[in-house]
Amino acid sequence: MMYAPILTIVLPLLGAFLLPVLMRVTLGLGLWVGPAILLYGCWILAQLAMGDSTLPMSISIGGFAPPLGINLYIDDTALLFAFATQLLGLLFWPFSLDSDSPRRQSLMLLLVAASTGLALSGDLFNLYVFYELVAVASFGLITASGTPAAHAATFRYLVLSGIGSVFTLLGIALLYSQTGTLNLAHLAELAPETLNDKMGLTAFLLMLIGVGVKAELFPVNTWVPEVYATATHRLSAFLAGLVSKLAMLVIMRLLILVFHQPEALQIVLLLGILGVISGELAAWRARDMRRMLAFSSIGQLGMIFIALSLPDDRGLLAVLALSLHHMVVKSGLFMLTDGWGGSLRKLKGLGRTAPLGSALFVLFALSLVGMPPLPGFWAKFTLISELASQDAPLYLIGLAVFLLATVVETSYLFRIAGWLYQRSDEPQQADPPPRLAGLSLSTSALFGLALIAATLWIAPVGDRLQAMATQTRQVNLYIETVKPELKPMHTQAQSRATELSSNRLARNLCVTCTPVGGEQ
Amino acid sequence: MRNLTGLLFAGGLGFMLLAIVSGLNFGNPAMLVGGVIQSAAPQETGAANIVTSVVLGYRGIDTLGELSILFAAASAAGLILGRRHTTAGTLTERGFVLRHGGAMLFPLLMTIGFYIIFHGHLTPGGGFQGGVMLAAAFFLPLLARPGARLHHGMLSLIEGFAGASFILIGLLALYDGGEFLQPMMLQGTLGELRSAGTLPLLYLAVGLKVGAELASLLSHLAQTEAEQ
Amino acid sequence: MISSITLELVLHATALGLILIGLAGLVLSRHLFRMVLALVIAEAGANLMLVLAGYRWDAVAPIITNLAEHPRMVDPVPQAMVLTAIVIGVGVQALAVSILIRVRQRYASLDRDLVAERMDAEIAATAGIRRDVSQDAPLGERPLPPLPVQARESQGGEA
Amino acid sequence: MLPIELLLELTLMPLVAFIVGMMMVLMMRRIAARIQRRVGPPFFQPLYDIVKLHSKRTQVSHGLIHDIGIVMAMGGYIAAETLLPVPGMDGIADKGGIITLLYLMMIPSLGLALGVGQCANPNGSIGIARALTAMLAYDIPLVIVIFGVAYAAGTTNLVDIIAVQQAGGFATWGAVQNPILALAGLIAMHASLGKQPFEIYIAPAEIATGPMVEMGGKYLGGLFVMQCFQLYTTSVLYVSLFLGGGTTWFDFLLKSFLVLAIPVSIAYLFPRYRTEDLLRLMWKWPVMLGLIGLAFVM
Amino acid sequence: MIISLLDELLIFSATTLLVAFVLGRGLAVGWMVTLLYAGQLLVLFKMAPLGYGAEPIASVLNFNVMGQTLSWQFDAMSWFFALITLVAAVLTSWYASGEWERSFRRQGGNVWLFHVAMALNVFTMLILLASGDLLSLFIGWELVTWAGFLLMAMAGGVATRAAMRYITYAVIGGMAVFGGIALVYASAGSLRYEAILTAASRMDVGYLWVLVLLFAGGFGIKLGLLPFHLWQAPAYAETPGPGSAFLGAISSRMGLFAILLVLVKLFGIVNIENLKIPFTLIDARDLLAWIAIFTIILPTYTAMKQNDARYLLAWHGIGQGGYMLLGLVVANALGSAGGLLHILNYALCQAALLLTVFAVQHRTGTADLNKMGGLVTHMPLSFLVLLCGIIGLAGLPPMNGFVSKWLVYRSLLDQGMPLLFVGAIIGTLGTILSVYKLIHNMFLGQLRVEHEYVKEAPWSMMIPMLILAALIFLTGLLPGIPLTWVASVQESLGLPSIDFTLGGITAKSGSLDMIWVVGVLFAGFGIGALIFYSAGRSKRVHQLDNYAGGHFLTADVRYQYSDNFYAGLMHLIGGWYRGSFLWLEKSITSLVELLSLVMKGVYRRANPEFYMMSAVLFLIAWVVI
Repeated sequence: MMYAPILTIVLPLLGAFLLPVLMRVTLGLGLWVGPAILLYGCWILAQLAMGDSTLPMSISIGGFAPPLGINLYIDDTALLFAFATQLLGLLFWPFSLDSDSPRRQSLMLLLVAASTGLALSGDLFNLYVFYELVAVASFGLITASGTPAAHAATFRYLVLSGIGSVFTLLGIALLYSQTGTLNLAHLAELAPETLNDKMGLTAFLLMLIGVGVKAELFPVNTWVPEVYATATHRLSAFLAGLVSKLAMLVIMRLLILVFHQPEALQIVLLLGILGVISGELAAWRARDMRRMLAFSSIGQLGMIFIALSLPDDRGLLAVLALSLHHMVVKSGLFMLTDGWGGSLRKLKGLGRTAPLGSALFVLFALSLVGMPPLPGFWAKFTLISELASQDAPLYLIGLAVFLLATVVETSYLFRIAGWLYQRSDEPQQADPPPRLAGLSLSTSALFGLALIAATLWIAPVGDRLQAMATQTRQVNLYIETVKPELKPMHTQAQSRATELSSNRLARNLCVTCTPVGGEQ
Repeated sequence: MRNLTGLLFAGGLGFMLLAIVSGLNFGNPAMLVGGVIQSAAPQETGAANIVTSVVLGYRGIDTLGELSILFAAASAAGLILGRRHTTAGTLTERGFVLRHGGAMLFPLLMTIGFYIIFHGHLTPGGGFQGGVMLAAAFFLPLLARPGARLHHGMLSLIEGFAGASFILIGLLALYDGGEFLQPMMLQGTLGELRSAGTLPLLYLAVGLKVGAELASLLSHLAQTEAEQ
Repeated sequence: MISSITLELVLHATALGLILIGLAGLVLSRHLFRMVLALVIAEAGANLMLVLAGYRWDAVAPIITNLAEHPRMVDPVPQAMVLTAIVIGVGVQALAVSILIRVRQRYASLDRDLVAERMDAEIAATAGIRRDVSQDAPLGERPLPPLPVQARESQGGEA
Repeated sequence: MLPIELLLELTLMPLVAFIVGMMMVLMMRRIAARIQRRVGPPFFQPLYDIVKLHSKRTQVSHGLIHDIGIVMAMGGYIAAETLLPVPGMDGIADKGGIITLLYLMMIPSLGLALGVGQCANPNGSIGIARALTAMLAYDIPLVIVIFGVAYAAGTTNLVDIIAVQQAGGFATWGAVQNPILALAGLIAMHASLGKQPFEIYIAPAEIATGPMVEMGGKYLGGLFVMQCFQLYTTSVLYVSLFLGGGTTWFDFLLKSFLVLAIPVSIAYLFPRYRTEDLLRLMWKWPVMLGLIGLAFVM
Repeated sequence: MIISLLDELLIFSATTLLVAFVLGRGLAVGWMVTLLYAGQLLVLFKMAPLGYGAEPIASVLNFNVMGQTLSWQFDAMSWFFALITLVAAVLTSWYASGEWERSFRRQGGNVWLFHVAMALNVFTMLILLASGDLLSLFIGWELVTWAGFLLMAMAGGVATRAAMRYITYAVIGGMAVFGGIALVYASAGSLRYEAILTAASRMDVGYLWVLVLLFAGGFGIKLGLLPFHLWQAPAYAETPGPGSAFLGAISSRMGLFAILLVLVKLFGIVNIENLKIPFTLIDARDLLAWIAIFTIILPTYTAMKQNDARYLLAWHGIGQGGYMLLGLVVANALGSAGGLLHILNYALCQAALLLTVFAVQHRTGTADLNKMGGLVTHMPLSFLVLLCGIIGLAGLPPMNGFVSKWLVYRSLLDQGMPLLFVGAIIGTLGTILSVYKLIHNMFLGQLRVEHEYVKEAPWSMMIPMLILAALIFLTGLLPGIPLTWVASVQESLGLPSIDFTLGGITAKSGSLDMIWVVGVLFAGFGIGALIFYSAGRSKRVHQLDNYAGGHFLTADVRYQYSDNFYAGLMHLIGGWYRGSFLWLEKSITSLVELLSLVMKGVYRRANPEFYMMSAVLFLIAWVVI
């Protein structure tokens, strides 16, 4: 029971609720509650991954067997993302201490809890709830700790995601009235006969647009540059690195389990291509570090969506590889913007004053443009080798766009690298060169190390991801793991029902309730 | 021009959605899950109000998430608006009737609120509705006499512990060897007040939390408005 | 003609109509607070849609009043979901309003375009760059930079 | 063949070339004199000139490269002669082939360029710039012509080329087989001789302001020797490309002198061109002719 | 596991890199690194049987990543290229070791970075040459690209800009290759060479067209083929001295290696010949040949206009690449041999020339052709090296360049390609003109006052230069030695291999024997010298004592014809220099800029809600209708 995965969601919530009170009582203790909880979460998940527990597993909350109740579905992918959530939450923990810190920390805990739920939950509406929780918590954090312009930016973001949730709700309503269930496994069972029509496709579209807001999907990602430019670097790193991937994960589950129409894939591919074009080109023109990174992450997410539209395992492998790679690299780069956030011009000649930071930047940039043997190369290679083997013309267009986008990417990233290592004898600007905060730099260095480690052990990592992809792709495995069947009683309720059947009411209730769901 | 296109697009979207929606078979839904829950809920949770058993039993974690959202919104608002306690003496004093009316309404609202909360598992209503009533009860005096303010420490204490107790009840089940948020304790007689095991307690927590959150939200807004 | 307007059509049309009013309001209105209101309307529409998903002809609310008979009840699940969705909406709206207060205090206006302008200007100012509007000249920072004088003439020569 | 014979040939061929070349210079002067209503020099005049120039008292050198340039100018042609078969003597024609010959004929101009460059006289440098430009001008049609002939004969070996032409007597001469190429070749040869109207860099008028400006005494003598070889090489090359070489010394020499007589007699009727005019002319007419001829060959 | 010679070589090279990285700040690092390069060269000589047609040597290390197998091996072609690479590396780093290194440090250059970059380049090139399948080929390719970027960009300033331009082009090329590899993988199902060999014959024409264009274009960018040549000259010219010589000698030939490997070995020249361009007589191979010709002519005549010695030579580098490609696409025994041989010969010449230029720059402090002259009296040995270099570059006997070009011409003759032949000759003549401008403006003519006391280059730089000059002459005198390697490369590529003797080539349609040619040439020089020196001895006068149209010269009078050389030629063809490619490049850049401006505008819209609604509208419309 100590390893119950539900704790990774619930304990942060508990901590969040109690933190303000606790910190009013003892500040010193309160400061460490959050990190401790997250650390415990990491430990639980690590136990789950290492331990002998058989994955994938399904945990029904409240003891109500799915589809009646809500269940957590934990396979390798979900576990990976949940673990990444807890870990990054720990790395990007808002340590700064002031009168607002209790609230900020509890918001951060809420964000982590909700993100974990997003990774683990196996129920559509539950996913929606966690999604909203992520949204609200991130609004709070952005406005609370960003630059003054963050208020307006957050408001625009909020309105956008508000419409998004309206669309999502609409989609859920359509889905429910069509199938009468919300459990993903159950949906997966019913989908082929009930959702294989325009209705299902529309529902998917509505949910895609709705969830796409956080996943930086093309037409609904206008909030990205403003928000990442105004939020704190840690938060931007968390949002760009992790939250976008989790939203993408939701879309991935929907695509794999519920919606098998080819049109759905086509739409995702189209939006992905548009995202790549717009993001990379806009980044080429950006003049400050943050917005450049924001635009480039739009482009990267677009690549991930292109990969998402590939209909088989290697495509899924590409999705996972690209997501992980982008998670590491973008987080590292955003940590660098702490101090280097401003105009790119200010970076001239920093190669001498900040050697480590510059080296990290170059390393991340190289991996981002996919220089072998860095992990980025393998991710990109998997993607394009898969794209090339599709025969629909749109995929080949995607391939071409992908390659050209990489050229643009190189040109704007290495423009900066060139400035970093510019000779000092060239005209230097008057104001003192920006400095990197030690903590952020070390965090970024941590990501750099992770990248190098992945380079060295690329083969095992690749195999693990491959296994993950194949496991996640199996719809039947999902269904069999969850085993959604419409049986009224679960075991404990059974026992309770026997002891309760002494009284009259319950008995004739049992009589009446034998024809289950008779009306359809 | 933009307005025109906007209207046109909205209209087009509307017609297309209508075309899609009209494909639904209205009035007799599939009710796969719903049907089973209808017939099974009384035994499994022991609540006469099946919606309640869904909200707190089958979909308890949804409710938890929703409470967290309220909490997040409240503390975010607190962060944004800050807590500057400037007594807005500049405002005009409200009239006699308003002040005492507000004062007299307070116990009434409290009673109704708690009634709704406690009967949530039997009759329509429950934690949310009752919680809103409580919030109104606390918020009314603020409108009545702008100088007054809520005790934020108190509020946060309530909201913290209410939410915590919700989770702790769930965790108890977990320790008990069951699953998180599993209904526990004897369910008593269906349709009586003392029934449905832990659900009323959960609803109480929900009610208190909702009340506290809404109250603090409203008071934050009110105070900031007062500062304008 | 009249007969073709059934209850379901009316209800669905209402729900979608609410959503669309909200959308149109979001797109058309220039005032930020109106946008919040439009959002509220749209959410109401979505919630109505959700409730309709569980509606059954001549069925009662899902509350067991008399255990003797077993009446047709509407689907309880959507109602629970709507309950949740409403509260979520309330939270989001409250947050939106409280953000708006700060926005108003900062930019002394709630006009959408104006706020967008000023926000962009502020971001540019914090980044220490001048905003680029579409009229300004192309940047010097090209990927293929102009070459220095002694090299330039060596570039010219392609027949 | 025995190495001793080969050695003998290798020594004889340049010698013959030198003597014939001097006679060609003489002929050139005589023709000029006839056209200009003069008597013309005596028979041994070229020899006298060479001896005179080499035995001058004041020999002004501008350094080693100055000398080496002249040596290269002569040596290049001397080497070229051994690749140019004459009746009875093939030398090492089969080991070089016509392409090698073409390149060896470029070496003297490079040597001259080096020597002149060393003189640090801008007039000289300007003249050399012109000379090299002129080379660029006439080598292109020349190359086309040579390609055509070699392709027609299917070999780059001059011996075989001559053999092919002699196979069927007059009818198989290059000039008869593909006259257009022959015509183009004639113009190109004329230009390569640097005689009027293509007298770009060694016009008497430019002694003071051309490559020759710093050349006196044995330097000029060396160049004189080079000129003898140049006349010989060019005409004999043309003969062996188009007029079937020579079966006997008599018709060989006859052909050579006749071929040479054409440009020389034309030369003294014309004014001279400017460099770009030469380029324009050379790149227009002979190239066009050559390409047409080539079209026939292919 | 028993490690093979190839592994020894790679480990050795990695060690060199490590040593340069760790001890790079020490004083004698240059010598150390040079010795290590020499060691690698020895290991390479232990592999010499490869050059004489032995079986390929495989490396023990091979990975298996994401279903792809990576393997490395060395065959005759790899060995040939590796030989050139290492010879260039040894000599250039020797050159860089003593005096040059000190002065470079004095001028604020980063010696450590230089040596590391050089070692990295050598290492990555060996990796590339050792590639055993397309994936490892691409990995090596990218590594070489970025290593070159490091070496080019390290000088800062102009060099960084040039390197930025290089990397932009190179990544375009890399991406083309990447796409090509993906397509190959899609059709062949594997990236092993054998699989591709079998798949290439089955591919339909359109697919093969795309592949050929992608690969030729992608690799050709590194080679500097038109129209992707703009980056090369500035990038190479601005690299620090020995690095520039090294890059100029071998770097861009890696593109040729890859083209040979993929187009000739894997796809097969026959398949490429079958790719006809509709409504014309020419096929893909002719297309390549014509591209090669224009790559020969245009850059060569651009070089003629340069006034900076480094740029002049760098532009020639592009043109000479054209000869190699030309010979290789002609692809008969003589032609491919000429192309391969020219790689070696040209590498030697270019290294010698650039090293000389940088030696002069080291002494005089300038490489501007208008600011030099008359240095031959002070730097005779450098002059000698430069002379050998330019004779080789122009392809005149007796230097090695003549042999390879002779082979190319002969192949064109045999194949009956007159226009290509003429084009090649035009290129050669242009080369002669421009190299004469080089040697004249540097070493001949009037000595400037400020160079009155210039000394000969230091021995640490002189010796490598002299070695190179000697190699240029020897490979010209005895072309048979390199031709053996070339022949085995040809058979490893599956091309008809050449029939040669020690002194040259024997072919029924005219043969070449350099020993004789060189012999008679020097004999001729001897006779000429005899005639010349038989006359009375000349008196050496001061160079200012010459016929100056009457007025007396002093040293301060600038009396040297250097600027606007070949004025007459330029009157005619000057109008043809239009910088069209520069214009093309600029217009593409500004197009991208425009697009990116538009995209940025998209993200700065005031009401994003509108996007959302219209997106939903259109997508649903797409679904419903």
